[in-house]
Amino acid sequence: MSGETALALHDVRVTRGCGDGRLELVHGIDLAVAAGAVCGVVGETGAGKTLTMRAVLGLLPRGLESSGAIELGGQRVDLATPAIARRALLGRELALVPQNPAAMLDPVVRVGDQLVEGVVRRRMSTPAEARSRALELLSQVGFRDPERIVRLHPHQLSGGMSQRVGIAMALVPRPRVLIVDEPTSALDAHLRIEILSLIRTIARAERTAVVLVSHDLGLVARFCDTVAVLYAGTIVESGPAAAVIERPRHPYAVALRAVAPRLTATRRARLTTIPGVPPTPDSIGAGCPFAPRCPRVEPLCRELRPALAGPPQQPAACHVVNRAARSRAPRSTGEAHAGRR
Amino acid sequence: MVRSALARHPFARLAFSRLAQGVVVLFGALLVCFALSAATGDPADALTVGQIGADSAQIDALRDHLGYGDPFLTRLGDFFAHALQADFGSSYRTGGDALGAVLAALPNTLLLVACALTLAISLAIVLALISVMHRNRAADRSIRGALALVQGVPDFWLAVMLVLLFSVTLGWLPAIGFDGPRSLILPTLALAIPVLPTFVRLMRGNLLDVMKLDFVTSVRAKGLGERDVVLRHAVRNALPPLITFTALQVGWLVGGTIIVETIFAWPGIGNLAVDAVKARDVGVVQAVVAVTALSYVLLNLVADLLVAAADPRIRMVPA
Amino acid sequence: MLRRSTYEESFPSTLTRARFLQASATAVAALSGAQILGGCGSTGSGAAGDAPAGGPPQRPTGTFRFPLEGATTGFDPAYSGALLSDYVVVHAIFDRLVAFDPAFTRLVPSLATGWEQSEDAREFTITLRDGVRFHDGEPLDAAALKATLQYMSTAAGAISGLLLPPRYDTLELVDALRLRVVTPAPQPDFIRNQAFLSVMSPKAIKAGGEALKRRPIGTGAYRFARRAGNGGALVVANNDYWGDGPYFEQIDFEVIADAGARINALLTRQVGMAYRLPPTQVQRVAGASGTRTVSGDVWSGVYVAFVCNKPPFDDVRVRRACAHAVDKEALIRAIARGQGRVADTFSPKGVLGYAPPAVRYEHDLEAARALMAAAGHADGFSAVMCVSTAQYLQPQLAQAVAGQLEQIGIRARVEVVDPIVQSRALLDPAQKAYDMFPTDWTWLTGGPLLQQAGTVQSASRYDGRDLTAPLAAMSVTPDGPRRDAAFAAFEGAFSRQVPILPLFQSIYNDGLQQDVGGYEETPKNGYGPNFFPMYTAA
Amino acid sequence: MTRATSALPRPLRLPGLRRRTLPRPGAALWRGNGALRWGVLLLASLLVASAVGMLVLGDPNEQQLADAFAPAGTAGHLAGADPLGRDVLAWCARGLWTSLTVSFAVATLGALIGTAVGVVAGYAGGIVDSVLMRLVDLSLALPPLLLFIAASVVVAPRPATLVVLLTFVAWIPYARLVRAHVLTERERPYIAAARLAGTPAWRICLRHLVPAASTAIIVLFTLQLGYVLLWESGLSFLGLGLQPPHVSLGYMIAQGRDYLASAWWITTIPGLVIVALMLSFNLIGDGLRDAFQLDVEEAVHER
Repeated sequence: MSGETALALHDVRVTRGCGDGRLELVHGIDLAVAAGAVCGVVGETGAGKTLTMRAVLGLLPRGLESSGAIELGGQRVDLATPAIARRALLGRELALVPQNPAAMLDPVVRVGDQLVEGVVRRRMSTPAEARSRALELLSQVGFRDPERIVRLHPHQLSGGMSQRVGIAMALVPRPRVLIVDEPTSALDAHLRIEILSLIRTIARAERTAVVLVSHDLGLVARFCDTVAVLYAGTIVESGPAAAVIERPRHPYAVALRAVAPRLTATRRARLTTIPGVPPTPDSIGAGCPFAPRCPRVEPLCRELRPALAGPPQQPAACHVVNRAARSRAPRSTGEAHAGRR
Repeated sequence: MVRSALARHPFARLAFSRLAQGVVVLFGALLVCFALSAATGDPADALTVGQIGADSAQIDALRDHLGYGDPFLTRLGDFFAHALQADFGSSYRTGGDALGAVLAALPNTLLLVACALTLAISLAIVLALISVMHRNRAADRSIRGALALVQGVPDFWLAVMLVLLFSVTLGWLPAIGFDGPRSLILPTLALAIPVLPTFVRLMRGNLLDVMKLDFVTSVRAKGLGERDVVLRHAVRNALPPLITFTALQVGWLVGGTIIVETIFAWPGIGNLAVDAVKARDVGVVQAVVAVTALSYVLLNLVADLLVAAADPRIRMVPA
Repeated sequence: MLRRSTYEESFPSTLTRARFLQASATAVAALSGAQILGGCGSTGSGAAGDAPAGGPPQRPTGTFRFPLEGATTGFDPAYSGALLSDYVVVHAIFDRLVAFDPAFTRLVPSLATGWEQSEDAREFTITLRDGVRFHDGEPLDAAALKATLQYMSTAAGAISGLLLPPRYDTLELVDALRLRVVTPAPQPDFIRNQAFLSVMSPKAIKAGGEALKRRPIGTGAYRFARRAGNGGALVVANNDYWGDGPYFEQIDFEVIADAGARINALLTRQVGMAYRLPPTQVQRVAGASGTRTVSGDVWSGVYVAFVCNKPPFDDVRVRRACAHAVDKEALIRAIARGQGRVADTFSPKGVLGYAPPAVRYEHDLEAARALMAAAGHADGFSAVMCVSTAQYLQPQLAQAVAGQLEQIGIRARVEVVDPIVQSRALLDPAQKAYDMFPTDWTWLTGGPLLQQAGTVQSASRYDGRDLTAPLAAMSVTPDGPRRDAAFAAFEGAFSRQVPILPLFQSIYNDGLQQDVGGYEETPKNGYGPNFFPMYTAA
Repeated sequence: MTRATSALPRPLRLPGLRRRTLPRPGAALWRGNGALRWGVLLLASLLVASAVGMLVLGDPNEQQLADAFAPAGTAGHLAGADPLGRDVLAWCARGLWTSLTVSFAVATLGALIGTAVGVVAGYAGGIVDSVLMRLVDLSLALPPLLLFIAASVVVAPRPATLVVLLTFVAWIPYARLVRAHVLTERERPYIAAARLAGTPAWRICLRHLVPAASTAIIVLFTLQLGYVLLWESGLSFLGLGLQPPHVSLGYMIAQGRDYLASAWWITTIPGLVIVALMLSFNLIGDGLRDAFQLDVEEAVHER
C-alpha cells in the first residue's frame, strides 16, 4: 500500500503537572501512517496509547500538556501550541471514533442531528448536503434503513449500531486521518470482525489513514498494515503487521504474542502471563522500561534507555535484540524503509 | 384493556402513575389541613374576640349554631364529603364561597410565582454557564462568592429594602397592589433573588457532571468550540434535574409569597391564607391548603412530562 | 373590654432622599445622618399639619382610596362595632342622630335637630330633621327611628345592645318627625350613645336577613356600591345629601393588611391617607414631602390588668408596689415615641366619667421595694404576662413593663399569643395560666361605657364593694353632680385598689396626602374618620 | 462471615459516577481547599467573637429605656441599642449561640430522620418506598410557612417547639438525597455480595448504604444549617419566632424592620451576623463538595 504519508508523529510527548512535580507520561513517539493504510497501535492498558492520540487531537484532559509535532497533509503542527489554536484541524483533517459506543452520543439529541452537527456548525457544507452525506455514510457502514436510524435517539441503538454511527459521524467531514480508539472493546466477537473490516474497506475507498488503537493482538494482526507496539509511553517495536506479530523482535512483543490465547492451544495448558505489572509513569528509571520484566535483561538495559534500531522496516528498542541483529546480517542503511511509508 | 392502552403510550403511563400518586398526596393534604384547622379553633372564637361581656356559654352556643360543635369524626366525614365536590363551605367573614375567594386570588400568586421562577431560572442558567465556562477562574469565584452572600440575606429584609429604595425614595415603581405590569417588578425581584443561589448551585453542579461524560469529548472531536459544547449539549442534559427541582419548590414558593405579598399588599393566596388562619376562617384555610396541594401535584406532573419530553431515556415509568 | 384589631407595629421607615444619597455615598455603617428618635414631632392635641390652601371642588370629583387594616365581614351598623374595618365603611354610609362639636365637649345636632330628656333620664323626645331620605328612597321619619331603636336593642350579641336599653316601655310617634321614648330604667347616656349608633332604613330592617349585612342602606353622603376583591368595599357619592359634602365621586376601601405597606402606599401617593400611624412612623410621614400628619388626644389608654383573684396580685400592696415601680414617662418616650400622656385613672381625660385619682403613685423604687417586703415578697416572685400580637404597641410595651418590674424583684415572663388565645384566657374564670394582662381600651361614645360593661371586673377579677357600688350608681343616675360624685367614688376606689394599672393615654396620628382637606383632627374614639367633609383640593 | 464484605476487592471506582467515599482525613481535605479553610476560619472567628461578647457585654435582655434607639457607636453601645435600650451587640453575641443551637438541633434531627426515611425507602423499595415518598410529597405540598403560622397560634414559641416545627420541614431534602444515593448504590455488586454473605439488611444499610451517602449528607447538613437560620428569622418577621427572654437573631432583625431608615443598626447588624454565618456555612459546604469532587477527578487520570 504505497502512498504518501498522511500523518507523521515527531517526538510526541505528554507531561503532567509542572515545576518539580512534572511527570512525563509519553516519552517521545514517532509514527507514520500512509494514506489508505491502517496502522495499529498496541499496548497494555496504561501504556499511553490513548493519551498519545489525545495529544495529537488536542483533547488532553485538564492538567496535561503535550509537546513535539505532527505532520498532517504536508502541514507541520507543533503540539505545544494550545489546543484551541489547533482546533481548526479537528473534525476537518483529523477525526476520532471514541471508545465507548454507549456513551459516545448525546443521549438527548437525535442521531441525525449529531451526525451533521459538526460540518453544519462549521459551515463546511449546507445542511442538505450534510444530510445526504450522512445517509450515504450510514448505508456504507451497513444500515439498511438510514432514514429510520437518523430519527432514533442514542439509547435506542445497540452497541454495534452506535459504533457504526460513531464511524459514520467521524467520516462525515471526509477527514484525511481517522483515529479509532479501541472500537471493539465493548462489542462481542462477530461484531468486532465486521466493524474492523468495515473500517479497512472505507479507509481504502476514501484513501483515509487510520490509526487503530487496540490491545487485541489478533485483530491488529488481521486488519492492520503496520503496527507499533507501545510500552510505558514509548514505542518498543514497529513495522509491517505480519512481521511484528509473527516474528516479533522486542522481548515485550514476543511476550505479548505468547500471551495471546490460541484456539489451537491444548485445553489443559495454563495461560502464560507476563510476570510483574506495567510500571507507573513515576517509577520508570533511566534504563529500558521493560527491564524489570524482561527475560533477557542485561545490566546495560538498566542504565541506558534503548532507542529504536535494527532492521529499518522493523526497528525495536532493545539493546540485546539490536546487537544480535547487527552481528547476524549487516546491511547497508541506504535501502528504502518499506515499513516507513 | 386500560393497561395495554397505557403500555403503548409512555407519556400516558407516566401521567397516569403520577396522577395516582397525586390523589394520595391530595387526600393526605386534606386530612392534615382539616386536623390543622380543627386544632387552631373556629369562627366562633374569632367572632367573639371583640364582643363585650361575651362569656364561654355564649361562645359555645354560637359554635353549635355555626355547626362546629359536633364531634370530630362527623365533621371530618362531612368535610371530606364536601371537599371531594370542591365545596369548602363559605368564608364566615365575606359570606362568599371559600374556594371561590381562593381561586380569585390564585391567579395573582401564580403570576407572581411564574415571573419570579422565569427570572430566577433564566438568570441561574446564565450565571451557571458563565461560572462553568470560566471554572475556578475569577468569574466563577466571584459569582459563587456573591451568591453565598445573597443567600444569607433574609428575604423580608430584601423586600423591604427594595420598596424603600425603588418606590418610596426614588419613586420609580408603585409600592403596593397590583395595578399594571410596573407593580409586578419589585415583588418578582423580592421573590426571585432569595431563590436564585439555590438554582445556580444546582445548575452548576448538573453542568459540571454532564461535562465529565464521554459524549462531550466526541462533540469536541468534531472541532466544535466550548460554547457549542456547553450551549448545544451540556445545557439540554443539565435542564431536567432543574425542572424537577423547581416543581418541588411549590410549597416553599407559596410560603415565600406570604412574606412578599404581605409587604407589597399583593392580593394573592399568601395574604389570604395568613388572614384566614388568624381569623380562624376555617373554610378559606382548607381551600388554600387544598389548592396548594393540588397545584403541587399538577406542577409535578407537568414537570415530569417536561422532563420526559426533554430526556427521551426517561420515557419508562419512573421509580 | 372592647378591643379592635389595631395596627401592628410593623412599618418600614423611609430614607428621605437626602439621607439616602448620603447613605449611599458613605458606607451604610457610617450613616451619620441618623438622629435619635427621641421626642416626637407634634405633641399635644389638635396640632394639625398645614391644611391645603385650595377649597373643596364644586362637584364630587375623583376617587379617594382608603386602606383598611383587614377584610370587612359585614356592614350591619348594629354588629360592625367589633371590627374597625367594618365600622370605617359604615361610617361613610350612615348618619347618626347627634355628633360631637370639634372640641368634643358637647353634642351638636345631626339627623336629630333637637332632643329633650326627663329629670330621671327615663323619657326622651327626639325631633328629626325634615326632608332627609335614605338611599333607598325611604323618608327619614319617627317611624324609621323607632324601627332602628327596636332592631338595635334586640339584635343578638350586637354592640348596639350595650349602648341601648334591652327594651322600651313606650316608643310613641308624637308626630311624623318627633319620637317619645320611655325606658324602664334610667338611661343617662342614651343621647350620648346616639353619637355612635347609626340610623337604618326601616325597609331594610323589615327585609332583614343577609341583606342587612351585605347591602347597607343609610342616609350618609356616600351610598354603598359593592364589595371589592379581597374584602374591601366601594361607596359612591349620594348627591342629594342633606349636609356638608360629599366631595369625592367615590371612596375605594382597599384592604392593605400590613401597616408598613399602608405607609409606603401613602408615600407613593397610591392611597389618600393612612389611618392611625404607629408612633414610630409619625416622624417619617411628617418629614416626607407631599404628606402631612394630623394628631390628637383620643379616648384610649394603655393598661396592665392584674389578676386579683389569686396570689400574688390578690394583695393590694403588691399592686401598689407595681404602680410605684413602673416609670410611665420612660414608657411614653421609648415605646410610644412621645405619643402619649401619663394616666392615673381608668377613664381617659375628656371622657365623661373622668375624675381626678384619690392616690397618685410616683415612680419610686424604694417605696415599691418596701411594699413588696411588707407583702412578704422581699426576694420577689415570678409571674407570667400575656399579651397578644394585635395589641397596640405590640409586645414591646409588655417587655418594657416586665423590665421595669424586674427592678423590684418581679421576674415577669412575657408570653406573646394570638388575640383569640388571649381573649379565651381572659374569659377563663380560674385564670390559672396568667397573672397580668397588658391591654388597651377605647371609649367609643365618650361616656362611661366600659365601666358599665363590667370591663374592670372581667379583666382583673376584682369585685370589691368599693368599686361595684359607684358602678351601679353611675349607670342609673342622670348627668349631674350626683353622677359626678359616683364617678369620683369609682376613680377614687380604682386608684386606691389599683386592680388595673393605667400607663398612659394615647395620642393618635393620621397621615394624609398634602392636598387632602376637610379632616382637621383624628376622631376621638379613633373609630372611623368622618369622610363627608373631606375633599382633595382643586 | 461478618468480614466477608471486606474480602471483596475495593469497590470499582469508575470515573464520573457519584460514588464518593469519605475524604481521607487531614491533608487532602484541607490542602489547596481555599473555600473550606475560609469557611472554617470565618465560623471559628464568629464563635470566638460571640463567646467573648457574651462575657464582656453582659445580659442582652437588660433594658435601659433611656438609651432607646441609641445609634451605633454611642458609649456603652458599640452597635447601638434597640427600642427597649437593649444592647444590639450583646444581643448578637448571645443570639448567635441560640440561633446556632437551634439550627444545629434542627439540622441534626432532620438529618437523622431524613436519612432513616431515605435509606428505608431506597433499600426496601416497593410499597414502603412509595408510601414514604408520598409522605415526602405531602410535606412538600403543604406550604411550610402556613403550617408554622397555624401551629404558632396553638403553641407559644419556645426553643423546643421551634425545633420540632422546623424539623418537620428540615428532614425532606435528606430523605430525597439519601434515597437517590441508596437507589444507585443498591445496584452495586458489593451490596449483592454482602446480601449473599448473609449480612442482615440493617447492617447493609448502616455499614454500606449510609456511608455511601455520607459525603452528600455532610454537604447538605452545612447548607441546611444556613437555611434553618433564615427560616428562624423569617418566622420572627411574622412574629412567630423566639420571644425574649430567649435571645434570637431573628427577633432583633424583625423588631428593627420598622426603623430601617432612622435606626438601621437594629436590623442590619444582626442581619450581617446571619449573612456571615450563612457565608461560612456555604463556604464549608462548597469546600467539602470540592474536596469530594477531587476524588472523582483523580479517577479520571487512571484511564
